[in-house]
Amino acid sequence: MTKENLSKDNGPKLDVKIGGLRLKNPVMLASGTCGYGEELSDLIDLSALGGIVVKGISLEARTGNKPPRLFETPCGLLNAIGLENVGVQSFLKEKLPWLKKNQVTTVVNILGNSIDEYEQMAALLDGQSGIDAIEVNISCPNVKKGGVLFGTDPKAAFEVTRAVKRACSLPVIVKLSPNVTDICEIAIAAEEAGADGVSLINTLLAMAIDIEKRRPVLGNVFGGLSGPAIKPVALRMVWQVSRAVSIPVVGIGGITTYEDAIEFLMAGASAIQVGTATLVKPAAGLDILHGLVDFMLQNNYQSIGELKIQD
Amino acid sequence: MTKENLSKDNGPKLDVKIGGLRLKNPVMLASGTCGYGEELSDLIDLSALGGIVVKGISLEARTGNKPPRLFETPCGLLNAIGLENVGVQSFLKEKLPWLKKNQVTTVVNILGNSIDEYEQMAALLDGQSGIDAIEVNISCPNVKKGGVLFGTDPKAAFEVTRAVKRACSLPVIVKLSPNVTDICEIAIAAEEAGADGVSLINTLLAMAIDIEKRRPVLGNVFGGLSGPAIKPVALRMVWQVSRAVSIPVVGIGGITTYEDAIEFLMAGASAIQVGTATLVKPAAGLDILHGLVDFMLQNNYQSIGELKIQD
Amino acid sequence: MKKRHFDKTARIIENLEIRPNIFLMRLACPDICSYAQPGQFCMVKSGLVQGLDPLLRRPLSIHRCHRDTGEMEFLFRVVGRGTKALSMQTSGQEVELLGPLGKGFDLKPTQIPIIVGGGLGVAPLLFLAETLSGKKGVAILGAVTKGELLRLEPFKKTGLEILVATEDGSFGNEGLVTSVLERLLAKLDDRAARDVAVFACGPHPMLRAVFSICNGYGVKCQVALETIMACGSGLCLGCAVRSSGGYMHVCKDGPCFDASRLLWE
Amino acid sequence: MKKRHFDKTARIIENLEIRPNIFLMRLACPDICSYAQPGQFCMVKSGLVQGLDPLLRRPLSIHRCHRDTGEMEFLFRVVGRGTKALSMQTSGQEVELLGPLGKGFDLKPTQIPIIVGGGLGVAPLLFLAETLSGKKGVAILGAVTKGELLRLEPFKKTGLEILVATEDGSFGNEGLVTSVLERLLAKLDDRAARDVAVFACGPHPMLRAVFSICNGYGVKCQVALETIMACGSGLCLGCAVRSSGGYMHVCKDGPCFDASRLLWE
Ligand SMILES: Cc1cc2nc3c(=O)[nH]c(=O)nc-3n(C[C@H](O)[C@H](O)[C@H](O)COP(=O)(O)OP(=O)(O)OC[C@H]3O[C@@H](n4cnc5c(N)ncnc54)[C@H](O)[C@@H]3O)c2cc1C
Ligand SMILES: Cc1cc2nc3c(=O)[nH]c(=O)nc-3n(C[C@H](O)[C@H](O)[C@H](O)COP(=O)(O)OP(=O)(O)OC[C@H]3O[C@@H](n4cnc5c(N)ncnc54)[C@H](O)[C@@H]3O)c2cc1C
Ligand SMILES: Cc1cc2nc3c(=O)[nH]c(=O)nc-3n(C[C@H](O)[C@H](O)[C@H](O)COP(=O)(O)O)c2cc1C
Ligand SMILES: Cc1cc2nc3c(=O)[nH]c(=O)nc-3n(C[C@H](O)[C@H](O)[C@H](O)COP(=O)(O)O)c2cc1C
Ligand code: FES
Ligand code: FES
Repeated sequence: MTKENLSKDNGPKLDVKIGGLRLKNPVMLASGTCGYGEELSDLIDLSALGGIVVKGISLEARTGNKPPRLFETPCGLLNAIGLENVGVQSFLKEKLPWLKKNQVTTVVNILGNSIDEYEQMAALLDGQSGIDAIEVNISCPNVKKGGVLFGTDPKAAFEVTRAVKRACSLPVIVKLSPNVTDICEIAIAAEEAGADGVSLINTLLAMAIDIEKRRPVLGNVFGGLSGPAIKPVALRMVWQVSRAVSIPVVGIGGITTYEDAIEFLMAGASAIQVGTATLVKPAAGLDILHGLVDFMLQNNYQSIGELKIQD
Repeated sequence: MTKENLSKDNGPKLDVKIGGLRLKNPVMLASGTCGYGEELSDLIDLSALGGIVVKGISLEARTGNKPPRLFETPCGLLNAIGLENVGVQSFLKEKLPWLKKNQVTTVVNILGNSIDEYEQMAALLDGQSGIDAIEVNISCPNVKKGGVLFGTDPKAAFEVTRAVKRACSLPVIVKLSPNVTDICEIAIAAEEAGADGVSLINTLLAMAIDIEKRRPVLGNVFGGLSGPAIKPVALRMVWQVSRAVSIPVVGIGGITTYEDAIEFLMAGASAIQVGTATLVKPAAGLDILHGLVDFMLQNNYQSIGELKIQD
Repeated sequence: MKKRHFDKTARIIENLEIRPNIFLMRLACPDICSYAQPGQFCMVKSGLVQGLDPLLRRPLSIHRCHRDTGEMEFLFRVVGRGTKALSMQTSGQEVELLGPLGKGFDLKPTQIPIIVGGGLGVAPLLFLAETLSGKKGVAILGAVTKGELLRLEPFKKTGLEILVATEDGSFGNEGLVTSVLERLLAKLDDRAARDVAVFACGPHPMLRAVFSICNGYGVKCQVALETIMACGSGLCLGCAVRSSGGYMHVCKDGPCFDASRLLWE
Repeated sequence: MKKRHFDKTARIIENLEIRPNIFLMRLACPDICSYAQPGQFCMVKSGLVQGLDPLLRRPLSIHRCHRDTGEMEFLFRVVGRGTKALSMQTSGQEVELLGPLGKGFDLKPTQIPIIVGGGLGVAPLLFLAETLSGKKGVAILGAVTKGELLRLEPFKKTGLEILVATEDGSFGNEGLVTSVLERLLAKLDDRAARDVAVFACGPHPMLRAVFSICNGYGVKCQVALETIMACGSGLCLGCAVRSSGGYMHVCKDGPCFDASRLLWE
């Protein structure tokens, strides 16, 4: 049944727009939890999803942090991958062609340590066929500013966003860090700099200690917390940001079931991303999509936008 | 066995000092999760604990938020009690005598909407026999400053702390909000204003939505997230703050097992508070204390301070 | 009797699915049993739960209390993960129980009890009925349809007069328990009305209707309420309901309330 | 054969506690079984888990694969909440399985296999031994004491020569599997050394010792590694180990590695 519901004629309208980015439905996979897509192709049809956000890419390949990089916490996952990635050139040569051939709506997550690096990345990705949008990960240290994260300073967030926008004609989504006093302030800065949308949240800065070994569990000491544990915090931020900006908001954080996804869409998100849940169950995104459609049918919602709670 | 281990002569030394506050051991119960003590007396001997922090008290009684006030999230509890409390006068008359009679080390958690209110509270509590310390909850809106929380602004945190310190001679612990970009900055402000210690974390601002009713679950829309879900974030903050200030740090946030408590003590906390875990299991604090003692015996730790990881 | 409560691990004697998704769990817990009063509840956690989700214990009314054997019963519906885990348990396994908690029904002024239970609302009422057993009184039990009626047989054994209402008329009176109650109260004269005490448990709209009927006839009415709870024992102040005197806490001031003290928005 | 993997719900046929805290679980999963290679693993979640804690599936090696019946076996030790939940399951219940995952042992150049399993390290090695069954080769199995030796009988049936080492000498050779291996390799001439291939699984210090011995004798050595995993399928990049060519990922590039490519700090 759900297969049919997904077709255009009967059933609710699922498509959403984030600036110039058109998604056939609001369910995407989050950066860092779906590889470069191909890894999942054995189990799910990625082209049925709204899109995928590939693992964060930098100008040069990065080797990542020293292990251990993972630790499970109550209903959460702590990771310190350290942004290991193949670098933009390998991505374009080795990963993008597969995504294009398989008609996967592809958002490229980019990261850098200076405004200049972000700008170069954007320029390199611009005009590449097969790339539908850029997601700018601003939870990175600004090496020129003593390592303060771009995502914790509205001015830095503004500047990165503007640089990326100027360097390319792709739709640009700015991905916000939750480790701030006032996330709306950062979202507004991104909006003012011309972002087509904001996505949130990235992981919460966290840690764990191995009491037998008497040292932090992660090789990197600190890591990012994701998964169901953080969902209530993510939802609150999506609620706040949706009311603070007028560009579309993409909700991320602990989304595991279709009910979770609906909470984010009701809070004001135009689309959502599934992260950790895909690590646990590769088909999580598709299950969420099917559950969403069934819910909309049962409750007579005609389009995604209608889900939003108006206050 | 564990009963004996708690005795002074054999076994490790468990006592800790937070400024002038002496605790016989580092395990306390957190404010808002152990009532005014008496509610637990049927099940556990409170005087065996390091101490308890009573439900936050204001100058006048408060009725609290409209229900629903609670919601369970994955490994977490969302609450919006709204600081319901009997007010300082009733506390002194009706609650304190029981605590005193039962030799419970008592920390009074205070809250206010202006520096003036905090100051008055501190003056009223000063010199009352049976009160061992004050914990200043600064996760409250400063009504004179447009409702910005004291705990998110280092200057406001400094001023509240100084006012409370000046108004009383009791040891003062400042309880920090985790909803900030840089918690160390706030901790340092409290230290500079003369705090005897800082305790952290209070709850993470969060929410949940009832998708059938199409509205936030909590009557207050937003609530505070506590429980195991937030432990990795709390531990990270305790680690950071312990390295940023030289006054004692009290670790709070999701502590459920003795292993959790040891993680916080290793991260640098001098003492810990058990919150949500007591709601689930009234004896959680005592179980943690016993587990801690056994661990110290097995691993040859002589005192609480030795647990701390030196980097 | 002095009020006391316990935190105990209890062994399950039997856990039966008596209707689809409705379980009757019998277990041994002499301590709690010997202090329990009708209308009180326990905070319950399944021993099958290995991790920390579900985190909180779940409130369940004490359905029955065999003081001689120290056995207790719970009657519960599978709603979510907490009750699901309880439903998966079998005899010999353990549950954690905190109880008995809260204020039960006030039985002091009870001359002629009228018990009104809608659906699963019978959960706390069988213990009450068995305690009142021997008194002249009535129990009105309701369900959507005959097949969903719960615990008719044990109620019959209490000696109370049993009236049944089913919404589809498949058994007893057609309609709601409130209609049966209304007809019953309508027959009372003023003096009898003073001697009658209604005890009700069920969905909130039913309780509101029961109270409004009782109020109309000047009959005393107690209701057993449900709210979301964290501690069940007065620590968190999370289970607030509005009363004429400000917020009350269901786990401490209730779950059984004099209905006239509550605000029925 | 084309590499494929599946996400399946499988029914448990039998779950036996063969030693204290060590379980042998047999289940039906023809799809995974027909593609599995020795050394591969599955990400496993117990059907008993109702909530979201534990959150992740747990990696378990494929212990045995009966391709004719579509039945697979896992051999696991109860370590924490994930394996605890698996241990509580009984026949007829379900588990979720993602697999077969990773790169198994490379069997191409195998002339004379020497299998070295320490403790629970035998988990992936029985499948290997049964696949190599018929070849001339050796399996060295070790444990602390006789009572903790695992799976001796099925190893015997493979036709490989079986050598046993127990640390307390209660059975077979006294000492570690590495001593037995060392004595075995010492007897080889250079030509034989080229034909031998060692396959090892066990605690990390044991693997390091095995590699260093093999290295000394110029013998090829493959090891099956363990790291914490989240996805088990190359999505998260969390399972990194250091190799001479930078980080490799245990779930994708392994778990079976040519030991000479790893950095053995
Ligand atoms: C005093 C009291 C007595 C009760 N007695 C019974 C009984 O005898 N039999 C029975 O079947 N049910 C009873 N309930 C309701 C029962 O507690 C809930 O159905 C149960 O908590 C649902 O938990 P869950 O994990 O299965 O569902 P989930 O949906 O997973 O629960 C999520 C959260 O909501 C809470 N919750 C959900 N529904 C309710 C509810 N109706 N009342 C209170 N909390 C809820 C849970 O405690 C939990 O925190 C009683 C409730 C109260 C307050
Ligand atoms: C490729 C591979 C194959 C394995 N095969 C087997 C096997 O056949 N039999 C067996 O008994 N064990 C095997 N293990 C180890 C097994 O996965 C762990 O013992 C198990 O994950 C512990 O989970 P838990 O929930 O019981 O413990 P917990 O302590 O609750 O686990 C906490 C976290 O640590 C991880 N973890 C803890 N110990 C290990 C470990 N040694 N390896 C990997 N992750 C760990 C868990 O995945 C989890 O995220 C294998 C591991 C890997 C990587
Ligand atoms: C293993 C892992 C790797 C991640 N890598 C990236 C990344 O490269 N870039 C990025 O912007 N976010 C990254 N994230 C964050 C996720 O995209 C997502 O924002 C976060 O995990 C919260 O969503 P979740 O709770 O659904 O996982 C990563 C998360 C995980 C768990
Ligand atoms: C129901 C509830 C009420 C609380 N009330 C207060 C309060 O009055 N004052 C305060 O400073 N903190 C209050 N807190 C926060 C706790 O003291 C503690 O900081 C927080 O819950 C994190 O610890 P935990 O995860 O162990 O619960 C409350 C927490 C809960 C769950
Ligand atoms: S449930 Fe905690 S006070 Fe009632
Ligand atoms: S466990 Fe995720 S990549 Fe290996």
